[in-house]
Amino acid sequence: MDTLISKKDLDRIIDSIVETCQVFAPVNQEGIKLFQEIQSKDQIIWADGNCHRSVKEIFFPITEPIFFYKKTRLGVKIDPIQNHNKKRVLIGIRPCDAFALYVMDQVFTWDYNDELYLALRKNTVIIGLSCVRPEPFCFCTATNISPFEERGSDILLTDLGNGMYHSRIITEKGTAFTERFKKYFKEITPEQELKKEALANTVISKMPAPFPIADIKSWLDRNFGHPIWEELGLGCIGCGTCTYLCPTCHCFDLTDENRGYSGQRRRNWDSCAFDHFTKMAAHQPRTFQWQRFRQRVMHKFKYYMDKFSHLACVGCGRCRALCPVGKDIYQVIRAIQKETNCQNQNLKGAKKGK
Amino acid sequence: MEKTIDQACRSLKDELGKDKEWRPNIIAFLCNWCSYAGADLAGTSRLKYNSNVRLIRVPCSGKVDPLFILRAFADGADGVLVSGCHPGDCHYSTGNYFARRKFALLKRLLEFCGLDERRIHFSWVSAAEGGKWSKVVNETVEAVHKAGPFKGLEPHEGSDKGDKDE
Amino acid sequence: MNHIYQPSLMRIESIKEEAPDVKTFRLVFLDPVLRQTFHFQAGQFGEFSVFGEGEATFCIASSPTWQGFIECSVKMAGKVTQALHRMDVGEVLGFRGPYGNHFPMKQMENKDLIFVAGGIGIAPLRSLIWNCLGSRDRFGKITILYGARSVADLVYKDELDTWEKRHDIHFTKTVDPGGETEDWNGRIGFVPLVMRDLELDPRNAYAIVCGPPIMIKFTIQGLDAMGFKPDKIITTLEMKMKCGLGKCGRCNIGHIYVCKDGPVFTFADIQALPAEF
Amino acid sequence: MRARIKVIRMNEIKAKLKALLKNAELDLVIGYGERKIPTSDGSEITGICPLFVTRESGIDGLVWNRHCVHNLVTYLTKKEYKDYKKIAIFVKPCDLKAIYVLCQENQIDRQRLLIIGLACNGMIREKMGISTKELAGKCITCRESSEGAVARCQKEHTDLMIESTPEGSIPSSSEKKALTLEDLEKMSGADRWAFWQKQFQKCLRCYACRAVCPLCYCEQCVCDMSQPQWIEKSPHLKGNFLFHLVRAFHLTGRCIGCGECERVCPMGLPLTLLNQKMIKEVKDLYDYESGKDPEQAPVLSQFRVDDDESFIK
Repeated sequence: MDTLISKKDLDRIIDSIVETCQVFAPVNQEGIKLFQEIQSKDQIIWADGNCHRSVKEIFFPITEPIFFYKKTRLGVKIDPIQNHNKKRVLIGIRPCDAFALYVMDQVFTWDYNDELYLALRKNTVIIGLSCVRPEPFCFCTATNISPFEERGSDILLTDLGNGMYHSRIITEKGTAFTERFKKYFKEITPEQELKKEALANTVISKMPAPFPIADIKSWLDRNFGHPIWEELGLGCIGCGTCTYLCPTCHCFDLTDENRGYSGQRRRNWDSCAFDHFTKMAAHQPRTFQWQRFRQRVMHKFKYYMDKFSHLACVGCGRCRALCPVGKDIYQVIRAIQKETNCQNQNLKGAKKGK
Repeated sequence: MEKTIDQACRSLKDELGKDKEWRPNIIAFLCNWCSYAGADLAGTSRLKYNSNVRLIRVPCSGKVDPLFILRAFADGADGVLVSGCHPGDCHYSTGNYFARRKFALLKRLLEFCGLDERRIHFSWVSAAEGGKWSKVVNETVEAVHKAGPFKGLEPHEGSDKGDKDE
Repeated sequence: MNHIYQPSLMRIESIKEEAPDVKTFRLVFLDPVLRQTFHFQAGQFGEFSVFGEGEATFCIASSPTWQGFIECSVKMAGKVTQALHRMDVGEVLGFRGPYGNHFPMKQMENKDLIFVAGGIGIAPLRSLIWNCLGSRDRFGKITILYGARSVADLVYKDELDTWEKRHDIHFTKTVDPGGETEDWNGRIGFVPLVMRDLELDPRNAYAIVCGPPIMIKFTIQGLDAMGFKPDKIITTLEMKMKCGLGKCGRCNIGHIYVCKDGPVFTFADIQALPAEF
Repeated sequence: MRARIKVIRMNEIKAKLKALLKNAELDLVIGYGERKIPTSDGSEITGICPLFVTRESGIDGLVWNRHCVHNLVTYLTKKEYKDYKKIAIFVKPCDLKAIYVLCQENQIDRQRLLIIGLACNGMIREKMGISTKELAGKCITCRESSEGAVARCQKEHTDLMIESTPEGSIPSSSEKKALTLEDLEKMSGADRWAFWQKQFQKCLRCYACRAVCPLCYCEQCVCDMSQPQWIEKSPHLKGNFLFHLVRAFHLTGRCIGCGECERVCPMGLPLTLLNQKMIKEVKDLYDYESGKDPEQAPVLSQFRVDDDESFIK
């Protein structure tokens, strides 16, 4: 059910919800665009381009205490953290980040429900903003989603350029939110609808072609030991930049911090690029950096597909832009695609030869 | 060693926490051969000096790693005093010379980060200078008292709801 | 807010010194309801928390048939294990679990069972052995081969004696060359070599192997040579774990998560995995 | 192999390297290579990244231009490159000083290296992967320091030398560095404390600064140790404060100001300020400059009886 909403009405909605619940939006913090809590609507930056850090940190924080404990003579007393039940609204999230949350939900609900993450997800309304002018390093269309992807957002706004936003409701949370502010959402005229579709097609047409995901996966299935991995991974210095900025990287570490007889257990982000990620007393399965580089590519384009039939890469381009030594997962997959093509030729050649 | 520093800060905080008015919580690293003996002499000759100091004995002032001092501040000390033998008296002959360079550079790094310079003190106290030791401790406590409680390293609100102490 | 990473509390009921660096802890849940409802299967593991030090992964070494407590045998290695070894009876530690899959008891019914263990690797097998001995008639011939670096390193010494005395178990114990004492009555030699002298009949048999990676490698080669089919050789794999339930992303070998799809694997599963462990 | 061929062009260097690779006098060449980055609107931008050449055919990929901002010396101490016997490496003057410190600390054997010096007068800054028009942050600070000394030491200690500076106009350093060392020193203690608290709270602990630093080569960093655990692993203020201060102190008297840590920080922390301050203090207190001469003893492993002790009671 599509509607139309003007920029002014949108600002009025934001002003009213800022009092009642936490509102997060892209904000400029010393030249870096980040998702922060806002107090007023003018803090929001509506301009194009994604935030520097992905929105996952609002649901899966960089570091968070998961419980506190106190050691007494009688034993140990655990006092849990408060419930994450504050109502929150997230505005201006890009479709790739929103879809990344949809992808990460799969692992956080695999057999065991991670209440820490899911409680925050349940209490947050996500109002996505589709990308009319993608950034140079974006490649979401290559990972089979689009700058107008709907999955992951509760409501998807599209800036039609004339101060009006096309708004599409995607989930019940979206309907509830639109219901609450019924008077601001106007009826949509068919030619506005067409305008949005035309805008979407023009933007998507210019974007990179999709990866042949099935071919890539079947190549990855068979080529864990392929020598190309050492070449592709050479030069990676093992910092955590790509994993910490990635919207779908969900690995974490649990550590205790003790002060005398009390303390807390914390959950922090962790990265497969680090050496101590898999280092055990007995042995270290991934000794060289290119093996860890391979793990990241394999996890996103094969293992996640095996377990949850979703790519764990949404093509946001952050890791391409900020890698200190210019590693680029998009070019890695295109290189593998070239490998699959020449392997297909060999197969075809073999067939002909028989 | 890091558990010793944590325990020292802890026990001092518990003991000082009892009376209402805040008193500075100081950790002192003393070299075993001169300063520790000097402090011992101060004790045996019944010299009165401020009691809110916890001493940690180290083999030599050269052994005091900047990490010990940073750890002390992180664990809640309001001030740190490091004391060793006078240059030339070192039991290991050159320990305090190397230490002197480390402390000079560490003091400037911490000041550059904005740590109040009244919180960190260095001194040479020989085994015979019981009087000087009590004077040094009183001066240190006085300076740290002026600098006030060290609230610097409480984790900020954003990432966690503060350290839940007892 | 309670969540899946919050451990339940257990009290140490007894500590048994098994070897110079191995202790067995018997733990009882503080929560009486849990004491009744908790059940697990042989081969599953748990995440044991020493508050202030961290969490570590150990298999549950007691048999599922023993009620009211669980046991785990811990070798002193890192931060958490050393803290555990400093604890004494009555102290409280945390437990999350049981996690992972378990030994395939159904397929092993009325089959011959061959247990090959090395060092602390006997802990998961001990749970399975006592579980099988609990209903001995469901299984065929049981052979146990257990080796360790030296006599002092042998774990569960008294239980080894009871197994030796039982006439329905073919029990062989060995120590590495140089690890024997004067009154040592067992074999001397590495486990994979001693195994060759036992007449192991691969037909209608399962071999369960557990121990240091080097021992597993050569033992499986030996079993292969004796004609054991890859799907009849069962072993456990060990990777670094933090959450123990498939979320923290570090214990994967290829697309297999050792904490969810393991730790018990057949040699056939392992052959399908990339050579990354 | 110590041929002191001085002033030659890039293509002559390439021919020389090909010859050396052919008769196995060289196992690896670490230089700068160009890569075509496909962007979302179908066009391509050229990006520079470290290039590792083991075969002759790869030599043509080597380039030297305004975007070669990386310090390649960081690879010399990494596990993956330790077993190459003979390595040729392209170094700018700021990178070259890192090799001296590594030689001082016996981390690399000078005989294993064929050092190819590059005369540099300023690299271009990259923002979110896209080149801007301004001078890179580290080049602003380098320009202020004595340029003469840099050029002089380059002439003496390199094996081969490309005298020609990269083509293209020298990028303007219009955008003065947002915050210089002097600004911070003028601030009061409390303001500085507030400033650094705000900066350290932004840190993610992605360890890019440590991974890219040529002088951070410890097998296991003190920040990764759990027995004893000196520094909290969590990226809250206390953990970040300890991490950055321990790193700053471990670089005291060693850091050569190559500015890589600030370039790679995804959160834009002004990390070089800490190191620039310590470079200044070490110069002022002990008249010592790191990375000037491979044979001199490191500043903290020597002392003088008349060192300053005015601050000691």
